[in-house]
Amino acid sequence: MSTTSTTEAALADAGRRSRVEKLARLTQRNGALVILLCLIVVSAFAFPTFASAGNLSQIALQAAFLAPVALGLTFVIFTGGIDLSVGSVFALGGVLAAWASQYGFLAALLVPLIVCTLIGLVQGAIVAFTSIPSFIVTLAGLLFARGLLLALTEEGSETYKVPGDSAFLELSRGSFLGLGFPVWNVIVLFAIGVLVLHRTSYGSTLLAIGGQPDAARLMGLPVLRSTLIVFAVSGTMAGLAGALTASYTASGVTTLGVGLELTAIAAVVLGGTLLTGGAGTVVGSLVGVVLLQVVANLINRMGLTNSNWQAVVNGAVLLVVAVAQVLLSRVQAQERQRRRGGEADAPKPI
Amino acid sequence: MTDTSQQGPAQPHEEAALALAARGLNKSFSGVHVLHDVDFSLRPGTIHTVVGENGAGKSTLIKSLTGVYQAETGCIELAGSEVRFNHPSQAQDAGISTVYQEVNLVPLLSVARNIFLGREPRGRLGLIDVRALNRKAAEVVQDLGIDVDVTAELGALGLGVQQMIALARAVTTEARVVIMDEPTSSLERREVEVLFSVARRLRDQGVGIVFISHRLDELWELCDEVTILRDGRVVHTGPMHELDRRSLISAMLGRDITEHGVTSFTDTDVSETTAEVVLEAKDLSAPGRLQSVDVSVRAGEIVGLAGLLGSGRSETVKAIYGGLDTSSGQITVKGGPVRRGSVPAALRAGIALLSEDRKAEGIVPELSVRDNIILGILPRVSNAGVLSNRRIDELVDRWIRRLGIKVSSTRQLISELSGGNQQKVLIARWLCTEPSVFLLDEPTRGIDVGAKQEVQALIDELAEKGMAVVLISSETEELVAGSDSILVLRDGEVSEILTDDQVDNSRLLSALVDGGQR
Amino acid sequence: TNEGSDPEASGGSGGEAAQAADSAGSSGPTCTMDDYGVDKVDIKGAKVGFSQSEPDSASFRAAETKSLKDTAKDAGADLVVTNANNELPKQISDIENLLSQDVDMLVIAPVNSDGLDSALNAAKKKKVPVVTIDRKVTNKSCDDYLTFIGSDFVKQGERAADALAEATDSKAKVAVLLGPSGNNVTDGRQKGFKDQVKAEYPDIEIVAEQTANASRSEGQEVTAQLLQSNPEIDAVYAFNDEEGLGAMAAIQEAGKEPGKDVKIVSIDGTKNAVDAIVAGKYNAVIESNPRFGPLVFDTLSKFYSGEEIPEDIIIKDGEYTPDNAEEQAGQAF
Amino acid sequence: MKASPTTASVPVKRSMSVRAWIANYGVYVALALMVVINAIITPHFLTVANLRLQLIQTAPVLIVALGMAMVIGTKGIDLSVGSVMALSAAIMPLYIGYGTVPAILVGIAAGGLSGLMIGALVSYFGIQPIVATLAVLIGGRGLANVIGGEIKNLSDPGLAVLGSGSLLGIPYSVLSAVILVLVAAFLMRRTTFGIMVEAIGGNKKAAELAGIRIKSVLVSVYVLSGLLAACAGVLVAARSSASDPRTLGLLMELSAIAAVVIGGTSLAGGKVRILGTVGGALLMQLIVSTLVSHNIPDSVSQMVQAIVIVVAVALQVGRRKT
Ligand SMILES: Nc1ncnc2c1ncn2[C@@H]1O[C@H](COP(=O)(O)OP(=O)(O)OP(=O)(O)O)[C@@H](O)[C@H]1O
Ligand SMILES: Nc1ncnc2c1ncn2[C@@H]1O[C@H](COP(=O)(O)OP(=O)(O)OP(=O)(O)O)[C@@H](O)[C@H]1O
Ligand SMILES: [Mg+2]
Ligand SMILES: [Mg+2]
Repeated sequence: MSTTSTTEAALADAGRRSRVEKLARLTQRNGALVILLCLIVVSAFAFPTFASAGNLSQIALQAAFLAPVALGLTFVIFTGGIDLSVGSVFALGGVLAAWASQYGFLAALLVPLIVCTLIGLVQGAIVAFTSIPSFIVTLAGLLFARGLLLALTEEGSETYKVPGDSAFLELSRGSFLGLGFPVWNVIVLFAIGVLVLHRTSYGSTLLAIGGQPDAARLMGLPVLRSTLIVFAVSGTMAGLAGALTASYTASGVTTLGVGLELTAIAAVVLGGTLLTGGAGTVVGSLVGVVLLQVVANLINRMGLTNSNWQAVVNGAVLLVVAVAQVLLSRVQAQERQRRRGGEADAPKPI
Repeated sequence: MTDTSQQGPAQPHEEAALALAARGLNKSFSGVHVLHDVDFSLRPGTIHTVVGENGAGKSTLIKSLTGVYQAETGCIELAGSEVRFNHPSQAQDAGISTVYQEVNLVPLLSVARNIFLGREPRGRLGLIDVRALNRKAAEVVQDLGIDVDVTAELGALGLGVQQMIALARAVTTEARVVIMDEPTSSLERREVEVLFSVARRLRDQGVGIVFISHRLDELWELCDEVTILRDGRVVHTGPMHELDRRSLISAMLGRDITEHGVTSFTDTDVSETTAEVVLEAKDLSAPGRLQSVDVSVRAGEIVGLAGLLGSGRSETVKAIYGGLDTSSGQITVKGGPVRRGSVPAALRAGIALLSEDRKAEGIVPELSVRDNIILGILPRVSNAGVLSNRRIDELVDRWIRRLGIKVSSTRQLISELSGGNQQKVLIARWLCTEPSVFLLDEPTRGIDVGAKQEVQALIDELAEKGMAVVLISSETEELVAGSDSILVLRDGEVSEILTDDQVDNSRLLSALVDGGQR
Repeated sequence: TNEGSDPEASGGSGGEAAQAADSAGSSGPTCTMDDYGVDKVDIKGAKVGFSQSEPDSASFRAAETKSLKDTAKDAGADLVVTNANNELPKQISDIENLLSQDVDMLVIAPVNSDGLDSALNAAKKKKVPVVTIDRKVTNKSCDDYLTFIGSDFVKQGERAADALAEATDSKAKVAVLLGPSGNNVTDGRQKGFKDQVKAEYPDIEIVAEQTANASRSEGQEVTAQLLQSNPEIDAVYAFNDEEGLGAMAAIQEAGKEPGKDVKIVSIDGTKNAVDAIVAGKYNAVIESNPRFGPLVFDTLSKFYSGEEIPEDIIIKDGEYTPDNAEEQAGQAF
Repeated sequence: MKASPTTASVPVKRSMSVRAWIANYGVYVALALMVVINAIITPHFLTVANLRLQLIQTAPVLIVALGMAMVIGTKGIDLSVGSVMALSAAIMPLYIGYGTVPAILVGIAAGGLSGLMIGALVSYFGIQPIVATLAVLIGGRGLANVIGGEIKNLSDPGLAVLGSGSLLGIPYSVLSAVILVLVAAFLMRRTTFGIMVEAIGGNKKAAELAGIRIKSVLVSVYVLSGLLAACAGVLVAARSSASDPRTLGLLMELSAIAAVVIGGTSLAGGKVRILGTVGGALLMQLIVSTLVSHNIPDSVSQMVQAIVIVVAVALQVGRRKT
């Protein structure tokens, strides 16, 4: 029967997979990583101080504040949704943490997490139980969280300070085995993220919701619950990042996080996750975050202090990576097509 | 054949153990009453078919039973106790496993994930044991006789394979009730037989099975009981064997129809060698899919394409139509060359393609029936881009009347129509283009006998009027009855050509089998 | 980034005169090299880091950066500039970056009064003196940083209230256009204005307070709406010149005469606003002086020569009124 | 073939449910409600000058939203509009020396060019619209700042007329918005372009197989959106007689998307509602103006806007059907 012959042919061909395609595939699936590595190597040569431990740990630390936000957002995007509220929720988390730090370490950590999770939960509930697109719900969330923040701080004029002796400050400043706590936090969170995506049915449920929402429902998957959770987690992550920033800056700065959602989306996209949902990677988002930080670091080094040029460069980087990913996946598809039944060795889906 | 649902007589064990029962279901959509007081009883260990015209309400009944829709009135009993499902997952948890009419799986996930989504084997820490998952999936798939890499992305597989995967998902749930809504519509005979043996095995294990199909012959082969729906009402229910084909059809349609044999293709072989060659496709190749396929069709001729799943039939017609990237080949229509790989060029040359995948490649769900019909002839119903309502209405009315499409208004959304009527709208779309070559990929898939005969007669009529037709069908009878000659494809190559009196069922079957076995 | 223009801006009494510290403003405890615990460095040939807070597309920022660059050149110092693009975390990393490039002294235009603790700590560890300009941080002077050089925003607000009173004979119904929410310059200028009005001008009534995000078009839209719903408004106090100019356009659009029917007072000192005063469509601008360069380097050299440096050095802000606008227009930025 | 048609049992008349009615007309109901509420609680609301002002302030968002609606109709999204507004306003002053009309044309052409680039990226390279336009949102504003630099006063008399003049009492900006709405409605309702846009949004594959030139339609849609955004940019700049690349059009993408969605166009594509978009834009403007008129503090104002947006869209789309 033809099905057998198809697979046989595919198997036979697998050995002969062309080098071009192998490379294209590797690059496409890890496009951001490849670009990141190239960039690091080149700049290590171009700028002697770039590869210094100090600078690298600076980059790592900077990335550590954006990374949790991007992680939460990644999972929302898996479901085909989007969370525009993360920037405001991030700022709100910071303000709450700074305010609550007067009541001790636990309060400083828990208050922002709880409130931000609740905001995420409410958004998730609206997305799950109505058919309002998440774009609109979280756009409203963006406004609401910012308004709430202003209301809590007398129209933004009150900046809460973390007491100088608070253990909460250690959260961002302490380190273990030479790596700062925020970096450890990212490592742990992303490890959990990877496990959740690949090794729990929750992970595949999210992808199913993003890929084929009707099918997910008809397959009896817990669509509503998963949607709720994913937005709640995104809120938690943004709140956590905000709390970390409050610890780092020892205060609840009210103007933080404006436009952060766009940076986070850019990081997720750079990482190779489809904004349409249904497919993507967790690690890619981390790579995307680091890539953005490295680019910023380099721009500073090149003396391009005009922040307008920085914006132009950031936009261009985003486009270049997106185009590169598309072109490389085309090369790959062509190569695959050249062989009969090549579907068998298409990039392994989850 | 009376309008009674034979509740409760004779069968002694019925009361004790109905696997699934529904009483007095009513369901309507935005004012359209689709189910009227429908009663339905499924006994364990039987295969029960629900038949009816397109739009009779079969899928709606299924969805009302499984929690996709909530009926407005009526009750549902599962194994004797009343249940109410607000969500398909509740029905699934209660032991009802369903294969819906449209394949409802997740294309971007792997085959194995799709089969076990939501109930994956767990290992340590409650994490999914990926290896066990793939192994179990491979076993299930092999059991169903399909050979496919379970780690491959589902979306990369043909529709037929996907249908089998959906079946695999349904049978692995150890359900007490399995419901299959037109599971065979995209399957080959061989897969159909696998499916039947799976169904019989389940039945012997005491599972109650609901089976829906428009391929009527399958019903007598497989089913024990039948319920006939007409316009949302149950018009008959009883044992399958008590009905003959003719009475089943007339109960379904509410009128008698005369059948000329199995199909309504007339037997006038018009393949006069004198007629001009309208479509000539030479040496069509697409990397990995087609190798040097030649197709030539004369005016008034119907050329059939036969082959097993994935043999490249759909690819061949798509290549002719410009919808598939080809690496070589020449296409001419009435002697004029057609640019390869361009749908607009093909359309201009008078080629039309009715695609096999109605949902993904045919209908535009958000548009009205009217707009769907004129989609292929926009330049012709407009002046400098401005639509001419007069011309549109004229055309649309004509074709709706001509094909007997059931719509409440031409502005109704096409997604609100039943499958068969959607198919007719698409046929209308292509006939509007007044094609000289009509490529029909599974034109009768999923449409009821009445509509099927109409479509078949229509194809015949078109050919008689001089159209060149290429016909793909998984039903060999249809292919044999309809075609003047048949190209048998295997792995993207033409393996045999049957002409004139070679066109018969046994020749075709043996050609297919030879092809399959190499 | 939408708060771009935050203005701490500046102003103007520009020019050379502005370099002088407003002596009344210099106050509080003082600081010497020994108190601060740093070693002497020669400014000539020194590497000076400047962490700018906001994009240079705001006139104030451009003038500020330029002033520092020019003075550094004159003093023979090497100025390394970074721009935090209004993001606090970026400013922290900018500062750490500058420190890793071994700068000898730091000039910081803080994005925010709070939150620079870790960066200031790092500077302290490396014994790099920090001068903050245009916005005061809430940390400890002569410990976390050396001194603050800048304007007093509350004072600016008070002066604006005086100017408005002057223009309206102390009797007006005022619409207040605020800056971006959460910005401490907004708060200072709002507080100063309101307190002064409350204390001194019982006949000036604040009818509305709405944010216009330091943007001209938003200033126009908000004022246009306010004029419709509160036709009695006869004066506008704007957080910065852009908002004020927007208000001017809105007043014109509503068929009233700006500067006469509805008076306008704002803070900044940009050319456009000063020109409007000259044209009689605007009533007063309180300057927020951006020319920090001379004062910064002057302070640093005094510091290294062992002098005592006060905690706050308040730069002298000018004021443009119909009386002086024409002659002082050249000092606007 | 001739047999079956009349056996249809499907009732020919379908009564429209309340839910469906609200989904179709909800935005107008909400709009009417806002007007009534304002007439009662807001002093000086029902004056000609105030109503005229509402129209003037709505015009830019509405013009941008028209393009956005078409883009959303193809299942895309255009986040670049705010930056494109800034870009066109930044470029215009450079050419004002050649006269008002050439300067305006150049500014608008810049928008078209940006749309062309986005369209090409989306259709020929297959880049997701949200990614391509996000890049322009980020980079475009930077470029506008680089080109335009600090805010510039535009003292051109021609622009002044465009910005604050009127014809028969109707301000030019409102007039342009009305004309553009009519054109857009005509395009969507009465031309093949409209059907093609909706077909692409509804089922791209099917549209392609029906012979529709997907790529050129997509490019046209993004070019249109760019042109319309640039028009809005020119109008805003003309009204304030200034070109401020830093703040002009900031967050416009969000307002425009909100207007489109409140107007009943689904973000899932396949359906474009022009008149609804007008209603959505007016509703958004009325909300903001009400909040300003009543001197609501920023914090409350943002929260109220959030709630109103969700409620308005909820009215449109209703509960998830099960
Ligand atoms: N979601 C819906 N909204 C409105 N009308 C619907 C909807 N689903 C089905 N209908 C209508 O209900 C009727 C019954 O449809 P159903 O899908 O149950 O038919 P069917 O018997 O399964 O037909 P087929 O054999 O073509 O699959 C049709 O007239 C159809 O137009
Ligand atoms: N059993 C299978 N295993 C793997 N791939 C398959 C299988 N069946 C089909 N495919 C792939 O799916 C694609 C589409 O197949 P499809 O079934 O549409 O082909 P076809 O010859 O047109 O048959 P059909 O008559 O069912 O349309 C082909 O590229 C084929 O390689
Ligand atoms: Mg059906
Ligand atoms: Mg096929």
